[in-house]
This record gives sequence, structure tokens and C-alpha cells, in this order.
Amino acid sequence: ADPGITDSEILIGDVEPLTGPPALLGVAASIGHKIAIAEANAAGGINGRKIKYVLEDDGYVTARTIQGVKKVIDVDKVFAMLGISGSGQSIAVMPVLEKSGIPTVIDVAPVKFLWEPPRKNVFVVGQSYEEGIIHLVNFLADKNPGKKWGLITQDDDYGITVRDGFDSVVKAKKLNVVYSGNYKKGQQDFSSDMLQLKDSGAEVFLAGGIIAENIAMTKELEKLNIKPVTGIFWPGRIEPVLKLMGPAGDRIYAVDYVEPFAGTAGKAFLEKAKPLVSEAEFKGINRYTMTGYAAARVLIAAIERCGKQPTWACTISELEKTKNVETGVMAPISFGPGVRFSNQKLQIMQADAATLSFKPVE
Amino acid sequence: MTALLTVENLSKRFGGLQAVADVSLRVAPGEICSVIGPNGAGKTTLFNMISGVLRPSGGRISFDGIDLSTISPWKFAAVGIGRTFQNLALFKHGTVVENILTGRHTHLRSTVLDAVWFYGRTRKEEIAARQRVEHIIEFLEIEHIRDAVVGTLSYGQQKRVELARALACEPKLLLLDEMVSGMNQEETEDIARFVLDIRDELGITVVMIEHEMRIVMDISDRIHVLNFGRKIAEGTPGEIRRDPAVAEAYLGSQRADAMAKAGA
Amino acid sequence: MRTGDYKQSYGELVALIDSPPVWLWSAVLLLALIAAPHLLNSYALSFLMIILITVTGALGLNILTGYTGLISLGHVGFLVTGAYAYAVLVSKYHMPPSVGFLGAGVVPALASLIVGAPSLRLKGLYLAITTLAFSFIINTVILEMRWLTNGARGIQVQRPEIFGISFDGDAAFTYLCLGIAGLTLFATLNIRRSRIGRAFVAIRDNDTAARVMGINLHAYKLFAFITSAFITGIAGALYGIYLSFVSVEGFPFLLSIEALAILIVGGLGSALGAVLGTILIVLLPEATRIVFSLFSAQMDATFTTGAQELKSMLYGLVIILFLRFQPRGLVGAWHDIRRTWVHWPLRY
Amino acid sequence: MQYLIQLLISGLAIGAIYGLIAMGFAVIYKSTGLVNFAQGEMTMITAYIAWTISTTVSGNVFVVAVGAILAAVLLGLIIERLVMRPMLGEPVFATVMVTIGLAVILRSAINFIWDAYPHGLDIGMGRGIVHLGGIGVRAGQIAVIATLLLLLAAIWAFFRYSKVGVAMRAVAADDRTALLMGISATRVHALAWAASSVIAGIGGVFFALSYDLSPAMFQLGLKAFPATILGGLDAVLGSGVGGLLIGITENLAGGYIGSGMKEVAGFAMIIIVLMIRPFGIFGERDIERV
Amino acid sequence: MPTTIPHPTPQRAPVAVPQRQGLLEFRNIRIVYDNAIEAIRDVSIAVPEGRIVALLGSNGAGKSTLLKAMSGILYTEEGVIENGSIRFRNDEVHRLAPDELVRRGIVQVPEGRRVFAALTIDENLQMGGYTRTSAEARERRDKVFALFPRLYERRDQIAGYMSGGEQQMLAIGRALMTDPVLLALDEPSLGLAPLIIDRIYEVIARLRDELKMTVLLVEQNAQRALDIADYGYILETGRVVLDGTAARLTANEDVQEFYLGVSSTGRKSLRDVKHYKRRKRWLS
Ligand SMILES: Nc1ncnc2c1ncn2[C@@H]1O[C@H](COP(=O)(O)OP(=O)(O)OP(=O)(O)O)[C@@H](O)[C@H]1O
Ligand SMILES: Nc1ncnc2c1ncn2[C@@H]1O[C@H](COP(=O)(O)OP(=O)(O)OP(=O)(O)O)[C@@H](O)[C@H]1O
Ligand SMILES: [Mg+2]
Ligand SMILES: [Mg+2]
Repeated sequence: ADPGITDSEILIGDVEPLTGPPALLGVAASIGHKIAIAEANAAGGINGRKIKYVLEDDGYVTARTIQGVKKVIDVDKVFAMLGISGSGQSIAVMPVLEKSGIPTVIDVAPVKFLWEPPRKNVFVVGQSYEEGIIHLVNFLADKNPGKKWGLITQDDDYGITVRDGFDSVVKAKKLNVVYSGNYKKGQQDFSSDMLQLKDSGAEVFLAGGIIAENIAMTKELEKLNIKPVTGIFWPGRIEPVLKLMGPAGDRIYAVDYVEPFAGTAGKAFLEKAKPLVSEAEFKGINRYTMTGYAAARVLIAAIERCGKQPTWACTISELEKTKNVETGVMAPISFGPGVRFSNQKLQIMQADAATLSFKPVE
Repeated sequence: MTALLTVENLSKRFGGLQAVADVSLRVAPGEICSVIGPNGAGKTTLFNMISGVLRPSGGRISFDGIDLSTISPWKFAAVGIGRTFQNLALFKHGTVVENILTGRHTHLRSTVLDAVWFYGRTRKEEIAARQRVEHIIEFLEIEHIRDAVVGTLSYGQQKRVELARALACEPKLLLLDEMVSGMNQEETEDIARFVLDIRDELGITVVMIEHEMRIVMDISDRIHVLNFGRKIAEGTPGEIRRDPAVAEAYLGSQRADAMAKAGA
Repeated sequence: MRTGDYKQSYGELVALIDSPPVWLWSAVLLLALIAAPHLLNSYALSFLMIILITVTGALGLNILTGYTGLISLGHVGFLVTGAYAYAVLVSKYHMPPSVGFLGAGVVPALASLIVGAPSLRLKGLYLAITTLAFSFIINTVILEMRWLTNGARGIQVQRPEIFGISFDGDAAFTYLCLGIAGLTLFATLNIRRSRIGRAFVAIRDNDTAARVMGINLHAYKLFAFITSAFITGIAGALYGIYLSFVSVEGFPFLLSIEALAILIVGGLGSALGAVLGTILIVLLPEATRIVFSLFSAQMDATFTTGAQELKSMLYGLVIILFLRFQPRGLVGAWHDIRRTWVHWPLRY
Repeated sequence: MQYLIQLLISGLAIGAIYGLIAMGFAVIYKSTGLVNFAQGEMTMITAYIAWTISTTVSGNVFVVAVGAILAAVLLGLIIERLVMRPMLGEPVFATVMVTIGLAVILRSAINFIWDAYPHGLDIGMGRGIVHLGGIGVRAGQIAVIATLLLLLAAIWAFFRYSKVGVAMRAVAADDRTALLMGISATRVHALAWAASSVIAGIGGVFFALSYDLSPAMFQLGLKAFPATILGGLDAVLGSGVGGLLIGITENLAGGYIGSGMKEVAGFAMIIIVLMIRPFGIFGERDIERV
Repeated sequence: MPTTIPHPTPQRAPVAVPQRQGLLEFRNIRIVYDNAIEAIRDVSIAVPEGRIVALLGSNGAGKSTLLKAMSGILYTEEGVIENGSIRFRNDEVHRLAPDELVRRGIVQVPEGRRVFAALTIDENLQMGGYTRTSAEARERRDKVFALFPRLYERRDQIAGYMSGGEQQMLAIGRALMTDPVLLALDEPSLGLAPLIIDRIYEVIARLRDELKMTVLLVEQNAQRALDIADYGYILETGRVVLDGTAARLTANEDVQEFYLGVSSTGRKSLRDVKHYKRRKRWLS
């Protein structure tokens, strides 16, 4: 039989950045996995087997991700994998995953490389960074026709993807870009960058930072006494950000494919989560918890459909057959033959400083 | 006879301080020659210039027919100048053997690629070097500390290692900066014997800085006296003993009298 | 009772391995290493690979910092340059991997000429800061030279095939790493016992005296940079292959510090120390993880979100305690053990 | 023109923070001969403690300031006593490595005790925007520049004139001989760690005031260390100035060349300066005599 | 010879520790470096109050090691006192911290001077007076300047750039700043010109005669040391091999030959020494 299955248990593995600054996403995603697993276990597990979750820390260091994935596959002998760290990390473990053939659902960092070309055993839940940006920029462009644009991105693969998405809309819509910056990962002071932005006269601004960077940028703009229409991307769309931005963060736009916590779906999710996790964990919930939850739900459902004796082959083919699975945190999820990417529907949200929340606008 | 070392009008300034001023001296091959003078007279600075540690501010040094200002400091060893240091300049994390072996540097030829492979040429060369080093070790009676890390040795032991290392360079001219300081009578006698031997047997010319008058007066052929950076006297030990300027500046008149009597 | 060995000839004095027991266990170790890829699972094997790759890099740094005393805070710069040189040559221009490895050595070596130039004037930490600067600047350069390096996108790298031998499988790749690490160790030890190595050490301990011994400081310092960068670059290529994906992010600044940590924990200035230090530093997280998993049930319950942090705190603590009790590193410990062994039961 | 002034002011403001932390490095180096690789982490911890005080005890400026300073002193003393003192007399490299281990612990402590989310430090002042001739500056930014200048003067006088200040230099130069003179190296070290912790901690609190707290804050150490080198490792005064210079250079490069060039410009400036002055702008050449 | 000078029993029989009165006493001391090198084996030495005691011996004999043990800094070099005790005014002091020893009045001028190179002369002296109040320190400093006018002339100069002789004066002056009861000097004549040595020995004698200071003097220059010392010990490879009043040691034939360079035929020129001496050992 395939590994990771005993009469009473079924093991699911995961490697996430649980320490250091990126713990923000790694811990949140793992909490999402835990919620889905706890939910399934509370309902009796998968055909009588309890799910056990094996989680490893990689500290956001690629070599350790590889190590961690090998560990959960070889030593813990898990049955399937979820999550898997950042984009650079999941790209690097792809050969390991492919070679082992273990059923995997990736949810943290959806980048094209992970599903193009499609790998037999690796599925990705979410939406690509490019598409996300394109959606956001299109929305902002339609809303602010003829305006001058500014953009700043991080100098890594994440930043490039953001930039690529942006550029494609710029070309299509012939946008007038007056400022285009590129900052070093880890930069903390954005005074000169924002001064340049101001100097350029930009009226619409795509802030391509992740979390702290976007806060620093908006506050700098506040100091410079300008308030362009601002858009941020989903990794930074977490509620504590709004508190720190203060009034400067009011009405900035964001794009995402998971439901905002302020909406009914979001509230329902929190309600569901509350009894399933500890208090500290509950505080760590953010949008990555939703992506993690959705992916785990899809995986668990597929294994469940394999009946009493699930195998890798069966799980993979059942994953492939995933069709319109409702998770409550994002649009229904589907895969298909040769389709390893769920291609989630996107929505635009806007920040409300008064309630410190994001609200859907479309 | 032509001089091995000729120093002409040599000067060195440190900021406002004239450490060596207009010093000239000649050292003939095979000579044992001393430089004496009060503390701070510029003796070590003079050595530093002759051995390439410092660049002179003015003047000329020629050695064995070569103008030393025309060659890079690290080539001084190759032309035949070796020295010891007053304040110990050993490679203190290395063993005694390693320190002395480093002295053989200019006599070894192996290149990086030879070294990476080691067997063959490098090995042969290393064995030969090691053999020489063992002789020097035996000669200086430091066998018992051969494998000790130099940093843990006592002051006097370290001085011997310095001497051994300088000898391993096989210089034509050996500069000894206060070799016997910190050594007792017996050890001083050994060093004196030793200096005479290397001159007689190996033909090495020796210039030494010493404050220990017994060794200076007993074994030097010529003595140069510095004071405040300038040369104030030069001559045979007998002449220096009787020189009033030296007595005044350096020896103290009482001692000078006693020495003059003893030597006469 | 053994009280020390006595040499019969000068040849023995310069031998690399000078006593039969050492021969014996070196051979045993080698055999074990050769057998390992067939006995270990791929997780354990990945540690072996990482150790071998890291040993190569650490030996590279050891030449510069351990032997020559030139502190480098930016060695990851050479690592990443080597990895990119390999990735660009092999993945982008489809050159044979052997050429790739050569490039991975030569390109960082050339870069080291620029980085090393200030070493002719700067000392200690002042020099260290220029190496730090280099590692940051090289990242910017790589990110900017998009036409060559794909910028931040990174380059995929396949496991190589050299002279018809495929190193695709984990076992095969481990042998490649073993071969390179072994060669590096051999070369470093040989350099160390030749006049070149002595010149390095002389510069570290007392550069004035070194110059008076006829050592060309400029040449040898640059030379230490070149050799060190060459070796580190090769390690970078191996690391890139191991990661299967070369990007600036895969080579964080942290690696520079970790490399220094390896040398210090191993015992600065010793090749054996570099090897032992690597093993300790690479395996330490795994060791703390194991210790941790013994208590994991309670821990996880008590610290639902902080358990992992506790683990890395433990890692820091172990390093501190280790140095507290063994400040001269593993090599120091090794010498103590050996001395006790040789002289036992006498104390002196 | 206004553009330039704006760049200079914000450059000075961030530079002053680098400068304060850089002084922290220099104080420890000057009295122990060590580079403290945990300086950035200590700075971060102090800032987090200040934040905790502001959210749990009181948001009053004075309460927070006094609390943060006491916390920093305590942190410095504890580290010196528990971690550094046992290493007295051990090789420098091993001791420096210990600070690296310490850095690992402190870094993890942030997520362990607090969390990975960013937090704003609110002490009722410092975050407000002041307009000076049409240029917006946060009050905290003006305050940090003033604080740096004040501390620079105080520390200069301390090392130049006070007996303890001279003793710190003596211990760094030759701790064994200092012992022979009856100078208790441990007490001097404890003082240095406490002082360094406070000075850098002040920098950290100001940073939190203007830029928020995050677990990535320790990276300030990586900015400040080059500043220390630029000013001269043994020059406390120089380190402060070095920080200002780096802040300004980065901002000018960011404002006129492009943001990606900020860091490179800072490093390029350091390398150029070092080529002209190999011991930093204010550093003293090693006294080497053979 | 004055009766205050004790006569230690021969070292070979350390059976009963005899009655000795010394300001400072080493009793059956054994010192080991690094857990491996036995530098001092069972040494007993007494330094009576108000006297100068000379400690002679060849390189590596362990003289400096004894002084380091006395001033409590042995631990900084991985050295350990394995046996025996050091007593000062009849208190055991070998476990005290260096600064406490200084406060009690024991101070050592280290081998090779070790001035604080980057500090000025004035600051160096200030460090010497670290354990004293500033008024006391000021007073002491004036005395030191009176003793070494040269230091006064150069008080604002950086110590590291001074010549060897000046540094030696500074090192002694700095030690005097602590207002010592017992001053230990490790090779004070090292590297000094004859005139300066004269001056320094004059100072040492004055310290004893005028200030009633007790001095432990480690020297290679046996002639000089025995000239002013009251009592002497000779150390070889970590053991005391000979001791006695200065006059008795000077008269000893072996001492004459190996330490003073005079043989039965009078002083010989070094040029005439025809072979290396195989160092004679009193103990093997
Ligand atoms: N690197 C330097 N920088 C500044 N001044 C120096 C330097 N080296 C030597 N001096 C000064 O130059 C003068 C001569 O010093 P030098 O060391 O040559 O004296 P010396 O004759 O060897 O004395 P001693 O017998 O005490 O060793 C001294 O006043 C010294 O302070
Ligand atoms: N730090 C150390 N570690 C190990 N061994 C040491 C250390 N210091 C001294 N020794 C050893 O102890 C012995 C005595 O050394 P010490 O310095 O006391 O000699 P000394 O009598 O002062 O000699 P010298 O006249 O040459 O100064 C020597 O053999 C030396 O090698
Ligand atoms: Mg001199
Ligand atoms: Mg000594």
C-alpha cells in the first residue's frame, strides 16, 4: 500500500515558514490546514481514519524546504502534501514532489511554474499572481481613466510577477506610467521612493510591497500630503495593516480570491474556526488561513472519495475529478484532466478605516 | 674591500619627529657590527628601513650592489637580508617548526599546482627544508619545544625561535635587534658564540642592536652609535669606549671609565 | 602504553597522515561514505549532500578567513556567483556541465580579484565590510543583468551528466558531491602544508614579519581570495544543482554568517575543524528537532504557535553553551581527547 | 530645491537611527574589543518592550521612555552577566560567535513572546506631522536627530574625560594589563553592555515610532554595522556620524538614481571612504611598532 | 646579614612548612598551564617586608608564571594553581580577583611593559590610580612625575609611540600609582640602555630605602639584580634550585659562572668562549 496510512490514521504533511517574519503567512496557512483537518476529524475522519498533520518549519530558507519535504515524505511517510512555503521554495521542491509522486495540493504561493506544464501529482488552488494584478490594474484603470500611474515592486520573483502583470495592462490599455520603482527586499525606509512618486505627479499607485512595506509607503505619502488612488496585492491584504495605516489607509483597493473576513462568508468561517483552534492560533488567522483551509478541504474530499483503501493513484485521479467543490471561503474549486490549477475567481475589495476591514466593491 | 651594505644620508620622519637623520654607514662583508644608542635613538627604525619594513624618507641604501629603493619590500629577503624583531614578531599560532619553516619561504619553489598535488616536487622540497630546519633546531638547542605553539613559550624561548627563523632565511646579512635582551649570562654567551660561528662558518655578515655592553664590546668589529637619530660616533670597541660623546649620551661616565680601564 | 610516535625519516615528518590508526579510520570513514548512498533514505541522504556541499564551501572560506585571517562577511557572494555561472553556462547556453563547473570556479575567482583589491589596504573588520558590500552589490548586479541571469526570476538547473555519467539520482549526485568535497579537502590540506599555506598563515599572524620572510603580501592575499572564491564558487554550483533552482533568494546573507559559524565552531584555521563544524552546524537543527519531538506533545499543547520559535531558541542556546565549554571549537575538543588518550593515565 | 531638502531631512532622520545603533556597536567594541552581532536584535527587543509598556501600562511618553531605558539597561546587564562574562578571556572569535547565537535566540523570542504582525508604537506624540516651510516631517524624526546629537556630545565627553571612560578604552586595549591595574574588567564590560543597549534601544524606539515594529527590525543592525565601520570602529562619535552619512547617501541615491541603488550607493560610499581612510573617518590607526 | 631575612629549608624536602615571616609567601606552589604543561613544581618563596628579593633563572624557568599567579591573572592564560598557596600578610590571596589584590597593595609591572598604547601617558597613569580616589591619584601622580621627569615632559603623548625606555618608565610609574605595598617587576631592564637601567635601579633602591616598599624583582641581568637585592632565588625548570642572601649567591661558583659570567680566572671575553655551554642543571 502507499505510505501514510494505517488502520486508524492517515498522515498529511506540510512545510511552512513558521519562524521569522514570513511566519505571518506560514503559520496562518498551517492554521487553515488544521481547521479543515479538525473539522474532518470531528466528523469521524476519512472513512474512519483520523487525519494526522505533520508540519515542518523551513524558516523561509529554500534548502530547508527541500530538507523538510524530504523528511515528511521519507521519514514521516505521509500520504499527501499540502501548502508548501513561498513561491521560490515550492518551485525548488517541485522535482522532489514529482519524483516521489505524492499527491500534493499547493495553496500558499500560486505561481505559473507550478502548473505549467501540469505535473501529474501536483495541484494548485488559487489564482496566479499575474492574473491577480491584471484584474486589479484593469479595475483601477477603468475607474480612473486618463490618470497618471505609479508602481513600485520588490526586487525578487514576486516583484517581477507583479510587474509583468502590471505591464501587460499598461500595454493593453496604454496607461501613462510616470513612476516605476523597484526596492530591495527588506527595505524599511521609503521616503525617497515616495518623494519620487510625488514628484512624478502620479495619481494612481500600485503599491507592490508585501506588508510592512505597504504600510511604510502609505504613511510616507501621508507625510508628503498626497493621497493617490492606491492598490495593494493580496499577500498584504491582512486586517492589522489597516490599523497601522490609520486614516492614510482608508479606501485603498485590494484584490483577492478569498472572501473578506468582514463579509458573511468570512464571518461564518471565523465562527467555524473558533472552537477548532487555540486562542493564540485564532489570533494568527488571516487570508492565508482561508487558502490553506480550501486546499485541505479539496484534498480531504478527494481521499474520502477513494473509499476504504485510498491510494496515491486514486487520490490523484479523484483530485483531478474535483468539480465545483464548495469550501465557503472562495469560489467553488475545480480541476480536470491536464488541469492542475483551480483558477479562482477574483474580486476587488476596498479598505474601510472605520471598521478596519476590507469590503467587496463589485 | 667593497661594502656589503652601504647606507647613505638615510632619514626617516614620523610626522614631526625625525627618528633617523642623515645616517651613513658601511658594513663590510664578514663583519660583525653593532649599532648602539639610547632608547629612542632610531636604531630599530634604521633596521626597519634596511629590512624593507619602512620606506626611508630620504637617503639611499644599497646592498650587495643593489639599490634597495628599486625593489619591492618583500624582495629584501630574496636578496639576502634577514632579521629578528625587538618586540617579537612570530607567527604565534604556529608551532616552532612551522615558524622556522616559514623562514625558508624564498628558498622554496613549488607553485600552487605543485602544492595542491604535493607529491613529487613539493614533497621533495619540503623534506629538504624540514631537514635544514631540524639542523637549526638542534643548533639552537630548542628540540624540546619543537612542536610547541609559539604563543605559549616564554619570552626568551621566543627570541630563540626568532633567531632560528632568521637563520632559516639563509641571509647574507643578518640584522639582530636586541637578541640577548631577556637572556641570562649563560644564554648571552651562547648567542655570542653563535654569532661568531655563523660569521666564521657560514660567512654571514651580522649587524646587531644591543644594549648589553659585554656582547657589544667583546665581539663587534665595528660599532656605530646613534643619538636622537644622528650618528654620533663610529669605531672599534676600543675607540667607542673612550669616546666622550658616547659616554655622555649612552654609557654614563662612570661605566665608561670602568670599561675603558678594563678594555685597556 | 603509547607515549607518542617517533619518526624514522624526514619523509614521515611531512606526511599527511602520519600514524596507522589514522590511516585505518580514514579508510573506514571513506568506505562508510561510499556505502552511505545505498543505505540511507533520501532524507538522510539529503543531509549527507548538504554536508558535503557545505564542507566544500567551508573549506573555501577557511582558506581566506581561517588560514589568511582575512575575515569575509560576504562569502555568499562567491557562492551565488558560482551558482549563477554554472546555471547560465549549462541551463542557458547548454554547455557541458564540466564547463559549467569550471566557470563556477573561474568567474568567482575573477570577481575575487576586485573584492580582494581593498585587502591590500584594509584590515580586519574594515576589510570584512567590503566583502559584505560585495555580496550585496553582486545581488543587485545579478538582478539587473536580466538578459544573462533572468533577473529575479531565477534559473532552473538540472542534475548534471558529466563525461557520460549521469548524476541524476540522489545517490549519484551524492557521489559527485563526495568527489568534489574529497578533492577539496585533499587540496586544502596539501596547500596548508606547503610554502603557500605557511605564507597564508604567516600573513594572518604577523604581516610585517611575513613580508620580511620574503612573502609578497599583495600577491598572497589576492591569491587567498582567488583560491577561496574558486572553491566556494564550485560549492555554489553544487548548491544550485541541489536546489534545482538558482535565484538570488536561494542564497540569503545568512549563509555568510553560517559559514563563519561553521569555522568558529569547528576551530578556526583548521581544515578538520571546517569539516567537523559543518557536520555540527548542519545536523544541529535536526538534533534539536529530535530532542524537541520527545516533548512535542506537551510543547505543542503549551505553545501552539511558538513551538517552532522555541526550537530555534534552543539552537542558539546550544551554540552558546558549546562555545562556553569548548571555545577553541571541535578541533580543540579533539586535541584534548587525543592528548588524554595518548598520555593516559599520566597527566602530563 | 525643496526636493533636495526633503531628501536630506528624511535621510538625516533614518540616518540618526542607524547612527544610534551604530554607536551601540562602537561602545561595545571600544570597551570589549568585540563586535556584537546581536545589536540589531537587542534594539528590536527594547522597541518591543516599549510597545508592550505603551499598550499595557500606559501610553504616556515618560512612562514609556523610562520603562524602555530601564528595560534596555536590564537587557544589557543580563546578557553581559549570563552570556558574555563566562566568555571572558576566551578567543575573540568564539566570543563573537556567542553573540551570533544570542542573536538567534533574541530573534526567535520576538515571535515567541509577541507575534509576526507589524505593530505601531503609540505614545501620544512623535507620529504627528509637522510642516516646516512646506515640508512635512514627523515630530519623532526631528526628535531622533536631536537625541543623536545630544548623545554624541555626552559620549564624547564621557570617553575623553571620565575615569570610567578611559578605563573602558584601557580594557579594550589590553584587558590583562587593565586587570593588573585593579580595573575590574567585568564591571567595565557590564557598563558597556548596558550603555550600548540603551543607546541602540533609543534608536529602536524611535524607529518604531516612525516606521512601526516588525520582526524584521533586527535588520537595522545590518545597516548600522557598516555605519560603525564607516565612522571608525573605535570611534563612538564617528559611528553616529557614519549613520547620518549612510542615511543621507541612501536617500540621495534613492531620490536621484533609483530605489534599487540605495543600498549599493551606501556601500559604494563606504568603500570609497575606506580606500582613502582605511580606519574609517574618525577611527584611529592601529599602533604598530616592530 | 640581617636576621630578618629568612632561610627557607631546601626545596627537596617540603615536609614541614617551616616558620617563615614574609610579607608575601609562595608555599609549595604548583602551576599547570592548559591542563598539560607543568610550569611550576612545588616552589616556596618568601618576600620579607621592606626588602628586595631577586628571582633569577633562565628562559622558561617559570619566573613570569609565578608573578602572574601572584597578581591573579593566571586564569586568563588557562593557568591553574594546582597546589599550595600564596599568602600576603598571612592571608591566603591566591583566590582573590586581580582588582582586590591591587587594593590590598600587590601590583606587578608586566613583562614587556604593556603600556596602554592608544592612551596618553597621563591617561595611562590615571589607570594606574584607578583603585584610588582622585585626590590620592593626583598626589601619587606628582610623586611619579618627580621620580621620572621625562614622563612629565611627555604627559600628553600617545604611549604607543614612545621608545622602549620611556615605556618602561611609564609602566613602573603606572604601577606606583596604585600605591603598592609590594611591587613586582618582571625584567625591568629589558631593552633599556645602560644609563636608563642605572636610573631605574636607582629608583628601585629608593623605593625600598625611602618608601619602605617591598620589591620582588625578576631579572636576567643577574649582576644588577644581586647588586641591589637583599635575597635571591634561582629557578630552573619550575623549581627553586638555589637561594640565599645576595652576597652568598654572588659568591657561589655556579652562579658566578652561569649568571655573572665570571670564572675562577676572572671575567673572560665572550670572544674567547670556545664552545657552547651545555647548561648545567642543579636538578635534572
Ligand atoms: N611607527 C612610528 N610612528 C611614530 N613614531 C615612531 C614610530 N616608530 C618609531 N617612532 C619614534 O621614533 C623614535 C625612534 O624609535 P626607535 O624604535 O627606532 O628607537 P630605538 O633606537 O630602537 O630605541 P630602543 O632602544 O628603545 O628600542 C622614537 O622616538 C619613537 O617614538
Ligand atoms: N600561556 C601559557 N600556556 C602554556 N604554557 C605556558 C604559558 N605561559 C608560559 N608557559 C610555559 O611555562 C614555562 C614558564 O614560562 P615563564 O613565562 O614563566 O618563563 P620565564 O621564567 O618568565 O622565562 P623568560 O625569562 O624567558 O621570560 C615555559 O616553558 C612556557 O613555555
Ligand atoms: Mg629598538
Ligand atoms: Mg618571563
